[in-house]
Amino acid sequence: MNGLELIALTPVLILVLGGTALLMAGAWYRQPDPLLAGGISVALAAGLSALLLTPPVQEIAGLFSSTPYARFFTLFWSLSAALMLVISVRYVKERSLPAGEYVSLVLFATAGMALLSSATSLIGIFLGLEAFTLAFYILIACNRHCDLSAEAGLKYLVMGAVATGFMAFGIALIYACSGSFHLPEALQGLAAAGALRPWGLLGWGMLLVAIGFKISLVPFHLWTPDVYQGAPTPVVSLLATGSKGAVAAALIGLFASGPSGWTDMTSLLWLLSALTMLVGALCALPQTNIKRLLAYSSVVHMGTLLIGLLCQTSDGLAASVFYVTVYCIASLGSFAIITSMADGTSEPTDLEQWRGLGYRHPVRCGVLTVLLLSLAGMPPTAGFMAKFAIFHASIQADFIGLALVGILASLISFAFYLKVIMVMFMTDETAPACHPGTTLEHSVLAICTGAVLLFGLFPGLLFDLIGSILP
Amino acid sequence: MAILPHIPWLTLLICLPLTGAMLCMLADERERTSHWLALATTAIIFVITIGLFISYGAGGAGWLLHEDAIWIDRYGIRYSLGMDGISLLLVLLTAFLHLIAVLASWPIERHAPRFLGLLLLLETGLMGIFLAIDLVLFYVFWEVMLIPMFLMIGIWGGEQRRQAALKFFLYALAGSLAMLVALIALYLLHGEQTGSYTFALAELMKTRLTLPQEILLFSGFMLAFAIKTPLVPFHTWLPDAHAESPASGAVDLTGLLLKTGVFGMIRIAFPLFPAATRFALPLLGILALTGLFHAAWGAYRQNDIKRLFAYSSISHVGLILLGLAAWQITAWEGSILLMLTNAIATGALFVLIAMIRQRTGTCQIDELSGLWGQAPNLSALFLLFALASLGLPGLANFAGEILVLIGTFQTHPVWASLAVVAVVFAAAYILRLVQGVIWGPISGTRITYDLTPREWLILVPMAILVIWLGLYPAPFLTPLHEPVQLLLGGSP
Amino acid sequence: MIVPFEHVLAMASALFVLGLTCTLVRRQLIMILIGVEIMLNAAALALVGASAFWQQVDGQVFVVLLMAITASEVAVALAMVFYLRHRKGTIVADQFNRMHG
Amino acid sequence: MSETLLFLIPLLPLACAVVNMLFGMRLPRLFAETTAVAGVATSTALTLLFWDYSVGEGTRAVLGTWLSSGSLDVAFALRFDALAAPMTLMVTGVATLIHLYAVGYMHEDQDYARFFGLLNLFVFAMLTIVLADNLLVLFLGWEGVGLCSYGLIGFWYSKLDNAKAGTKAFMVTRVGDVFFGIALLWLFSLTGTLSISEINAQAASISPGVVIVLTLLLLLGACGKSAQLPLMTWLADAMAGPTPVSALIHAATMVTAGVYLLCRMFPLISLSAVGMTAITAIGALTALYAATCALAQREIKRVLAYSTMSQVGYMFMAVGAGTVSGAMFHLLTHAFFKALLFMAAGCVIHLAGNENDIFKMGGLARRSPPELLWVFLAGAVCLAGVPLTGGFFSKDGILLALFTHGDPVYKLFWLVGVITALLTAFYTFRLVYLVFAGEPRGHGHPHTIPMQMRWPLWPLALLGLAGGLLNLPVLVGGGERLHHWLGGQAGRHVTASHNLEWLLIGLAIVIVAVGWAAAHWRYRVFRGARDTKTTRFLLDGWRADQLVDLMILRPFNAIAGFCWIGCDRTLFDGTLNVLASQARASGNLLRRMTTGRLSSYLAAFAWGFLLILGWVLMTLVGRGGGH
Repeated sequence: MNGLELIALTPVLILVLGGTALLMAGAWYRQPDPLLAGGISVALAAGLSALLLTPPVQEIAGLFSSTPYARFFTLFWSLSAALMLVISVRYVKERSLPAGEYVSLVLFATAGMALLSSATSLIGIFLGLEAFTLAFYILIACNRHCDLSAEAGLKYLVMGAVATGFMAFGIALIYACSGSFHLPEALQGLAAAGALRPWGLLGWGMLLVAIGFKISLVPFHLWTPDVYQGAPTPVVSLLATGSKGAVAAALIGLFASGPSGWTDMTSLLWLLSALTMLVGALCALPQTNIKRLLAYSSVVHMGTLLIGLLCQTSDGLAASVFYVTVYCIASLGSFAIITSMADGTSEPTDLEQWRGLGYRHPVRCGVLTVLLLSLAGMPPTAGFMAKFAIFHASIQADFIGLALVGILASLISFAFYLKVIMVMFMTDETAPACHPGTTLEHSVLAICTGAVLLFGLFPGLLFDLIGSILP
Repeated sequence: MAILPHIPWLTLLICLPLTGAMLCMLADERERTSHWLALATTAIIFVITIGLFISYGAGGAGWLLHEDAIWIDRYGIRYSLGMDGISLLLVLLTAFLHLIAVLASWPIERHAPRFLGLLLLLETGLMGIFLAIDLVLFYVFWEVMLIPMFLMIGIWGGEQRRQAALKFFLYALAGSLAMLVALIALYLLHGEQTGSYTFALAELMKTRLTLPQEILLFSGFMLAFAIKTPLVPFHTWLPDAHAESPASGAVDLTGLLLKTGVFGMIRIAFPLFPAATRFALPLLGILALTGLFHAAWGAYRQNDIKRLFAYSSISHVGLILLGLAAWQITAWEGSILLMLTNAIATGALFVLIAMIRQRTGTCQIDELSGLWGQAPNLSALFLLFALASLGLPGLANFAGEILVLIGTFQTHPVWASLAVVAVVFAAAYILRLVQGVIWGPISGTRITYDLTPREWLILVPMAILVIWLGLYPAPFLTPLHEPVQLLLGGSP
Repeated sequence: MIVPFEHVLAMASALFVLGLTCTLVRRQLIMILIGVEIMLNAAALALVGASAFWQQVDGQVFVVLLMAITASEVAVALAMVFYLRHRKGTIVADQFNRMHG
Repeated sequence: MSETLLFLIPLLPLACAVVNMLFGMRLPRLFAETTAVAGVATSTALTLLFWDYSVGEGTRAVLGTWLSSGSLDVAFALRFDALAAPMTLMVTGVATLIHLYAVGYMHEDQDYARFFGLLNLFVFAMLTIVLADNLLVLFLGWEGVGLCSYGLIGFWYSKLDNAKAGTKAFMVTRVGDVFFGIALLWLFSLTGTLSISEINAQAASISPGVVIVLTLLLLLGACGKSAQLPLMTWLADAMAGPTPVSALIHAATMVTAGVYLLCRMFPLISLSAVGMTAITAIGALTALYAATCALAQREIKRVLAYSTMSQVGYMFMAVGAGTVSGAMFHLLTHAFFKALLFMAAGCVIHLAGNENDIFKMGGLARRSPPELLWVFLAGAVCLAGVPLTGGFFSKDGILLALFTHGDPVYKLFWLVGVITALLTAFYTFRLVYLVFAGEPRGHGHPHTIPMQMRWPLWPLALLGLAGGLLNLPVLVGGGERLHHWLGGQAGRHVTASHNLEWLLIGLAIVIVAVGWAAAHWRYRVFRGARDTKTTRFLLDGWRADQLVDLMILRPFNAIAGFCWIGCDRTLFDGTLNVLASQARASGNLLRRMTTGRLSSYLAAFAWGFLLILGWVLMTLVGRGGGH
């Protein structure tokens, strides 16, 4: 590893070093505001450096890339983290969470996401994944006043650990079969392997299990609603966006670099995608807790994303990147709204608490409506263009059956998104008012809504960008 | 508009209501302001459409107005709008009915700014649908229109409003998602053949498809349009939506939303898939006839006046579709005219029903009686529009109906003859309604006042239109001649 | 290499399955975590074998990384177990089921 | 240009109607009444003024285009010709008198503007029928009269039965309109035009089979408006309306619209012998049916209503026998004497203190002003066909035409006509005796009859009695003026040997005498109401209403219920509900997977892994097999 590579790694270094510094500062200095402000600035700085600093090399230590694609996601996760920290400010204060640890763990997780999105080697994938998973183990359980938080932490921990086991063993088998951790070689090695090929395929299968856990594909999704419900809402906002998005980004990179062992398992992925969409949508229908509902909604979204990946065409991958981006923005915004309504002791999670809230908090509920509609895929929000792009790719690649399943799931999804809207606007005003939210929180909402509408009305902006960065 | 040739009128038609909607939403809690704002917006739009109608009312081949710009380059999606004689009339209708709807929603007290904002948003969507000639653009407007309607029914509706709104939304959505798939598939097929990937309607019409392909894609589009129209057996959402929606929502619903389905068939489904159309027309005709009778029968048993007119709308739509299925110029012009006339007559009726409801607190037939004795003016106008809806010669609907019937008889005498029978059915349910509501013993003294000046202002223009369209529909038929000829030119 | 590579892999797989079975059948958190450790060790074994097979050090490097990560994971996990025991007085995994459905 | 002024004839009443409807209630009562009467009276004057336009081929006037699309081009056009002119004059003239009468009749009613507005509107619509140049304009009037009839029958809407009677009238006539409508469509697609004269000109080129069907369709259309079998049930109930309405609409004008339509389309329908026979048969059957019903009626207006149906049946027979002039002749005389009878009946009801039931009247000869008895009697003798009255000549002409028709089956129709004449004489004199003779049986307090209700009766009485002069047969020295006036549109010229004619006249006299004698014998002295099965059967109009209810309304209602509840509610909504609840149920089932227990989550993990493992194996096996 030479100096040039370190320069290329600057954003991640900023995140990690900044995180460490804040962790230490937090040990002496327990005022949350400066710590969080520091965290936000570190995240923004990382984002800025990813945006402005042209890396001198394309690959770092054979583990990570620093292509525009990687930089895009580094920027994106840094910004997400910044936004997440912004909405955490009041939350951390009011619930007296340990600010230093909180901020540094978020920054570490972000670094992990950035690394994962830019991984070019199986080791890179493993490292990045573990980096943010470890951070999340703690973040999820960090609210020590809440039983549910602990329970969620436990569930995520145990499941995550098992998934790590699967991933490690899968990587070992792939390495055994191909003799390389570096993705292109590993993929080629699989194609060339003779007697060891079954082991290689098995390895890819185990990798799929681990990844299925991370992005919650059915049947590895069961932890999702529990963890989303129990974890502190700002953490969920990052968990739902960054952790899933980074894995998705890595997957997109993987699919872009050539046919993997999964190419042989197209029909399996087809099945997983269909199952994920349908089961997710159906399970979301009877939910009465908005966080669980959004958890299942994320399950559906990951199933839909898988369609784009399956196509393995450039259109499909571009669609997937678009989809991930848009999903993350809308999802972050939705959790941000819940956060902004939370006060020191409670937050409106049960739909009963949302009854008629559209009249007490018209702006935020209106924004939530827009974001939910984007998640549902309604024009003129970005969600529609995302869905359009995915279905376009799938029909183009002759996955018409899957597209139809997607349509069906989309239809069912509308039912539960509309349920939330109906609860907010179409019931009598019974729920008590929530916290009015701070200006900072409102600005996050404005950014998310603005982005969702901007990319809905002018998706060309994002599509052009994606077209230029896609590996 | 020869004087100001460079103004993008069509974009203006779409953007003005959108701007108005935003301003209304911003005027939160200032109800009067938002009312006047909405009124001003709709009035300006109406004036513009009148201007367009005067300028382009003579009709002509091709697009009378056309605007085009790149929107999403990656998929060859363009922001392209075009107006021909048919859309001219529908745009005019949209502008007029929204003006009426804004006036009719004056009594709405609860969250009026938001209601008006949604109403204007709906107008944007409708204008877009009638003007878009790029399929994705069309689809976007097609979907956009659902949300305000959903909210209007769900927030300002009656007892069962939530179920009705959800049913409406999901039903319509099911259709449009099918259309989305068909639309993308068509785009890809066209792209593979010609190498140019585009969603432009005119280009896609040149796609060469095999019959099975055509039928498959055609069914995708038709599902969306048939549900929205609604064609039996996809109609059951409408009575619920109607019964629950507020007055101006109902005006929009019956007057315009239903027309978008028919318009979609005329503008998109038929021209894109001529062979499949030829194949499907008999089926369409039979379904239309079934709907005509089925809905008339359904209407006969309703006790809720709104529900009754919902069924009556379905029945009328059956006649409209029958005219389309006849594939004959007179029938088509009649169908389009009937779209207009039915929108006005039924729209006025919904406004009147709201007025009755406002006064008596009910719109159940068996709870009402002898309205004439208490509010003769209101009753007289109710009777007028009911008679128009019944197809009395000299009033609006008759002009459309007779054209449809005469045209249909040229190609399908049996259909037309059966359709005439349905005329009695219309008389049956409407007279039953009038007998129950207008006539009969005066029930208490529940109504304390007749029409107010605002209500006169709403109803008189509509009454004049109903009579005008009945006696002198020529200005509204002229712009249709050429586009209809063009559309019929190709197949069957 | 004395032992055929397939045998190494088979051994590692057996170990992995054992570990997995342990996580599946045991209800005590500690035991589940031990199962996970066994799974990770199976991975390490396979990696070392593969490293030898391919005559590379990459595999061994990864094993070192794996050990580090395992260690940190165990640290977090044990802290968590301690915390949970403190809160709820039990470390039976299925007792933590307030959220479901 | 000046022929366009012809439009003033129908449009004046329309204008007055509009004025009355819009402003009637805001203006003094006198104004509304004056407007109404003046409008119609001016129309009458104009008709006389423009009379010359009707000579020969008549005059066509065009106001503007109505509908133009494709090959269809319909104009607002009217044709004032030999057939239309006398009809116009009759309609406007009788209407003027009835309007005057109505001013008196309605002087206590508060809702006068609506009444006069509708009445004027009716005159407009009726004139539209009469003057229409094409079928669509005719249809405009056709539906217009239906509407006005509807509004006026249910004029006293606060009694629901009245409103129901109006609805029934509208509905039944609309059933007839369906057939007329189909005929209209068919004629257009055959000839490419809707102009009546052009259709008639092209009639010969239409294939005979089609002509038969067209004739039957037109006949059914006419039946609806003219209350002929099988669409006759509405007329008796229509008597719920105010008496001037019954006189104008349900006696003199609207019910004869069907006859007029058939006369208009005569060149077409006369091409079909089958059709003509059918017309005659319908006429004959109705004439007989209605006469039998009239025998047992108790309400004075219902007696007259059934007699109207019966007389219109004669007119149908005349058309069927090929003599348009005979039909028009009877139409005109009937209009005079039936309007007279109704208006007189209105006075009678007034005198009897709003008592309708003739069994509760009696002795009115003494209580009433003498002139009332005389005018009533004048109408009655016309109706009964007492020699030398207008009714006698017109009816006799029809019977002669039937008798002399070539087809032997017409002899049967003639026989029916004769029997009907006998019954007519009987029930007419029964009515006279029950109302005027004997002792008063009712207890109603007599109202005074205003002037406006009295003197319009005289001109009508005169016209009725002397109506024969219009078309006096050659036999008694007349010139058959109406027949010659109609010229080419007059239909068959009925000729017979003088001996035969004398024979028939003799028979007619005998019939009237027998009828009178029987009534005299039976009702000179009232012997109480008889209530037997037969009388009840006849009173209910052969229970036609029950039949309709059983055969049509109930099935209709049942199907309607099926469509709504069976189809929409159960089938379509049911399917949707099942889908929705299935989705919810499967959602509930699937969410049970999320048990909350880690062990089951891990188990799911393992199952997923097994699934993938199985897939890998299958892939490998499949690959191996492939090699």
